[in-house]
Amino acid sequence: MVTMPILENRFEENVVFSTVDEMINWCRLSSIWPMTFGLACCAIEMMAVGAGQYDLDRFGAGAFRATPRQSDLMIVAGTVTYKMAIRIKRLYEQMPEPKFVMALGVCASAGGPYYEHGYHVLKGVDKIIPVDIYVPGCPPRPEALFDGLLKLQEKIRHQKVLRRLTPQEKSVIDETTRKYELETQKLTPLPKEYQV
Amino acid sequence: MTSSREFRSQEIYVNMGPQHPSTHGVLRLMLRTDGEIVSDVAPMIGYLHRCAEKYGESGTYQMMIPYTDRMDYLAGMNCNWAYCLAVEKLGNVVVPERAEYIRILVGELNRIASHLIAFGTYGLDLGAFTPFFYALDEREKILDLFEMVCGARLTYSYFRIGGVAADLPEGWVKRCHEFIDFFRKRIDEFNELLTYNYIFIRRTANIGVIPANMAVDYGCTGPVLRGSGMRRDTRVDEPYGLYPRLRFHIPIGMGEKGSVGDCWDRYMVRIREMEQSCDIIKQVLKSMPEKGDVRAKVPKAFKPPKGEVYVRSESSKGELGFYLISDGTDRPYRVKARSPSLSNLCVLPAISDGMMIADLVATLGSLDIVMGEIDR
Amino acid sequence: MNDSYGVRHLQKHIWENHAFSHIFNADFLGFALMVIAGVALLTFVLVYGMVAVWAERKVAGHIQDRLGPMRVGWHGWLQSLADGVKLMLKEDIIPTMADKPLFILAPPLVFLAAFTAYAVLPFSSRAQLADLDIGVLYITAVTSLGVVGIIMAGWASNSKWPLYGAMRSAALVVSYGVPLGLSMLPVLMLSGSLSLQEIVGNQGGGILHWNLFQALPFMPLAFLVFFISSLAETNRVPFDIAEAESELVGGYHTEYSGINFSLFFIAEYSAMLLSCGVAATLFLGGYLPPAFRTLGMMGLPRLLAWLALGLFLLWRFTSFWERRQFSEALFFAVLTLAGLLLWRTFPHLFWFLTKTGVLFLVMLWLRWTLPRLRIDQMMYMCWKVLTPLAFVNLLGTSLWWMWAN
Amino acid sequence: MQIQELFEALKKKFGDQVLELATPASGEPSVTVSAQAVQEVALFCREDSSLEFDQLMCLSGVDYPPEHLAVVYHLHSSTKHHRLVLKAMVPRQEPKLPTVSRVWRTANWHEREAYDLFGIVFTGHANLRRILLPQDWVGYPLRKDYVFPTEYRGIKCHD
Repeated sequence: MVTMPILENRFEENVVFSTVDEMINWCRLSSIWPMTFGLACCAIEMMAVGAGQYDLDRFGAGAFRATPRQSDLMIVAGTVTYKMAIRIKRLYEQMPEPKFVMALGVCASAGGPYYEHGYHVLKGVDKIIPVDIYVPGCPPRPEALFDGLLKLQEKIRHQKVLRRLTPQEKSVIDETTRKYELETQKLTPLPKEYQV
Repeated sequence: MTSSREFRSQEIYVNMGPQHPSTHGVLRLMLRTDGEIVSDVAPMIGYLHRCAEKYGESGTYQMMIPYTDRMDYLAGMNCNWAYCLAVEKLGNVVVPERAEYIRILVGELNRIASHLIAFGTYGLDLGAFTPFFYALDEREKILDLFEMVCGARLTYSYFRIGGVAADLPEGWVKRCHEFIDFFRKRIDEFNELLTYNYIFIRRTANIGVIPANMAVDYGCTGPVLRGSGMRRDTRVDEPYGLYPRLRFHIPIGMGEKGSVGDCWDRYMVRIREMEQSCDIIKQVLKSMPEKGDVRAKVPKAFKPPKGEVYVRSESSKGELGFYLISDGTDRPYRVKARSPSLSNLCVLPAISDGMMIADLVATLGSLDIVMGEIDR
Repeated sequence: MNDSYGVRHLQKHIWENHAFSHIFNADFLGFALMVIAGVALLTFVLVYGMVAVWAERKVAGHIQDRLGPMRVGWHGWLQSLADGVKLMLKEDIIPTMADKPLFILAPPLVFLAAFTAYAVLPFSSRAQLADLDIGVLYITAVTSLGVVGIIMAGWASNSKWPLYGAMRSAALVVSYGVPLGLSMLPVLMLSGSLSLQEIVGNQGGGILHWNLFQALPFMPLAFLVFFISSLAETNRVPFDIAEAESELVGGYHTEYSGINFSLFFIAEYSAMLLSCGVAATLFLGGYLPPAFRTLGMMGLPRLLAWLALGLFLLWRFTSFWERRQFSEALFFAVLTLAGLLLWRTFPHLFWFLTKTGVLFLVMLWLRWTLPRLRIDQMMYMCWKVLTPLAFVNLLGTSLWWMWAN
Repeated sequence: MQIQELFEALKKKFGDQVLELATPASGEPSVTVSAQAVQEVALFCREDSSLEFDQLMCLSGVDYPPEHLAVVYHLHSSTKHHRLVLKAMVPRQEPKLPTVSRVWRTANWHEREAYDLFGIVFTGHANLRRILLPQDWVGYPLRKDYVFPTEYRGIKCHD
């Protein structure tokens, strides 16, 4: 994360910094703004979650932002195709840190029902961007999305913002970053003659 | 005198989508704009191409049904129905009477659910947020009814070749009655909130006019064609199921607030269709046999004779057709879905010349497209 | 030589006759007091902005048959705090191709334009940072600076949607400034002053003396024009085309993230409160109570007795306490007590905030009910409906004034 | 009009270009026409006062390996209420036939789709590019001998 380069992960574990971290994490988990970004069937369930019966806003996560610059959570709701994958990668890169990704439904998690013969379907969005939470279902029920959101909140609650990371945590983060940076290099841009 | 050419400012290309709040999914529109005026629109589709036709050829006839759900994910029942109709015609399967009635029930309920989404998101496109929430509240009640019959909220797979998966559960008919009675009054509330709002009328009347002959030429069907004043409905023109037994009215656009075929007409056709669907459901609930088979006996390895068939049905978006070729085995040789949204969308470049960006959004919303169905 | 002398002379002239000159000429204590007051005002605006965002979300929720924020504190009342801290700690992205200085400068400018105008807003007869003789002019001048910031934001983002948003906003604010100014003129005519204190002072004596109810039917019309125009000035529905989400993604702040975006956010809400406050000051009697000789004169014991009676009736005839949790009851109690305290100690502030709040709620109500207008329709409305109406209104008011005097 | 009458009407007008009337065991009968004559036949079907096929309901490509690709047109007349299935076979090596997108505008996107998924080239089409798949996609996926890609622009397609 690069939000606070001077302060981030530089402090010893003690009462003061644990408390500060706890407060920061509490603010972050209480206000997860998702991006208005629907791909397929799951997007309709996402809309249903936003609406009155389920009301995502209760968790402070109802402020759907249309632009990636202002959102914290990217809910990949639906099947990711190769044509779309490049755009998703770019959208992810446009989001500011700290950012989280939820793969909603089996299509986004692993290709789902389109795994076998889906020549144009990406077999899981985690091939191009790191995913924090996988929500199973085709499409997942709204309750499942809530469960995913609560799990994500739990994940944020235990993050270390100012405190120093242990070597294991550091290595996990480094490895993920390296993996997806490599993937980025591999993604070749669309040939010039096909660009509109 | 200076010609208007000298005043022309620089035209810019704007990329609208695939991630844009008002493109209803992953549609991408390339706009050439001169200030606020749109001079050219090029829709680009395929961001949700999920190879459904390949799946049709790769599995047995039954295995395609779940994939039809995911084509038009707002009206899964209607897609199931269209596919099953095609297979049944190919294999000469006769569907029991009660099953036909149940099919009409769930099909019409799903039409209402789909139109509710169209209504709600149209409000969002025009900047009114609250209708969306009201519409989705009502839709949840329909989804509850669907959950009772098949356990799913969105992708039902309730239809089987030769009938439906299961009979209606106990108490379903009563709840359906209650919902319909409640919903009829609710439509009036929707009208008060959005339909007859002055700003709404100003934003939709005389915008995006599709003349009737153009609509036919571009293959528009469903509410888009009816909004242009053509009284076309596959349920009446080429009746399937038990529709001939039912009495209902086909609403068309009449140019009440502007000219025939504008956004308001298309929108209003959907609102009136919801009322008609309510009437149909009431009739069906009244005349449906109490008991009976809901599924014809169809072998597991269903092998229709060689041949091919194109069957169309009226989905909530328009004419949904399935072209099936059988080579005598238990797998279809070719499955082609003719999706109404594809044809409805392809009219957009023709009518959007000289519009403002806000009008383009309004027009796109009034076409009510579903990307899952366009890209398949 | 001659030239530079002239300039220096001019500077000296401005220095001596400047509206703020008494601040700079005053002793250091006075200056420090001014700074403290400014900081207090800033705090007030920020806190108010948070409360307003929370209120917006709750009101929206309840209008839409849902609850709104519920989990962060009681009924989500800490929601805005969480949002604010989160936005502050988020990465602040400046696009590579953006015009960096303008991009960074724009959000503070927009916020400043909304905030600076508070200097002359009379919260009470004494709680006012500076009682300028040209208060109304000052407000109109300063708030219209905001559009510069918006254009800067749209241009500097070097992206097409923000540019559209900025251009729309510019067209909007420039046009609607005309009916806004014209609808203020009748008030000035009745008060005979540009000072906001004097305008309020002229409305004393109860609800019937408010400007809104003078010169019927002209003043209500002026209020209507003013309110509609101020909706447009603050980019609220049905005039929110500058950030129309379904058309322009996010409008001029599409490319902004983190704290810069939150500045835009706060600026929007403080501009809203400002225009509500100005409307209350100009038309609704400002900080003056609606009636003098009723509740205001009631003694504290009698007041408490009435309150106790009311609570008893609530408890007796409704299931108020059963339905509510203890924390909710506490919240209501604290709110009531705070309101009471405010009323008893600073009645002016209480009435000012109440009137402003009611107008603010109307703005929210409109936002969650109406669709959005198109830009040409808004231009039509501005130039062909509101501006002529304001002119006719001005004429009518002046005729009325001549007849009355 | 019944299919037999339609077939005869077409036969009378176009002679050898109209090849056969196929009536399968189940489903609909279809009229096969030669690929080169598709455009004229389509125009005749649309314009002739006794036919008036104003709607092209569906246009689909079909693969018949090893030799043929077919294009199937489903026509419907909204005034006369009759329908017709036209078929045109093209060789798999050089799948070319004239476009009907000027006869019915709706054919525009359907033909692009057939080109995208089957590789059938519609000569005279104004904008024959891939519509569903990305422009740099290799192969025509709905052909029966299509080999799935292993990698697309650096993304592995299967684990």
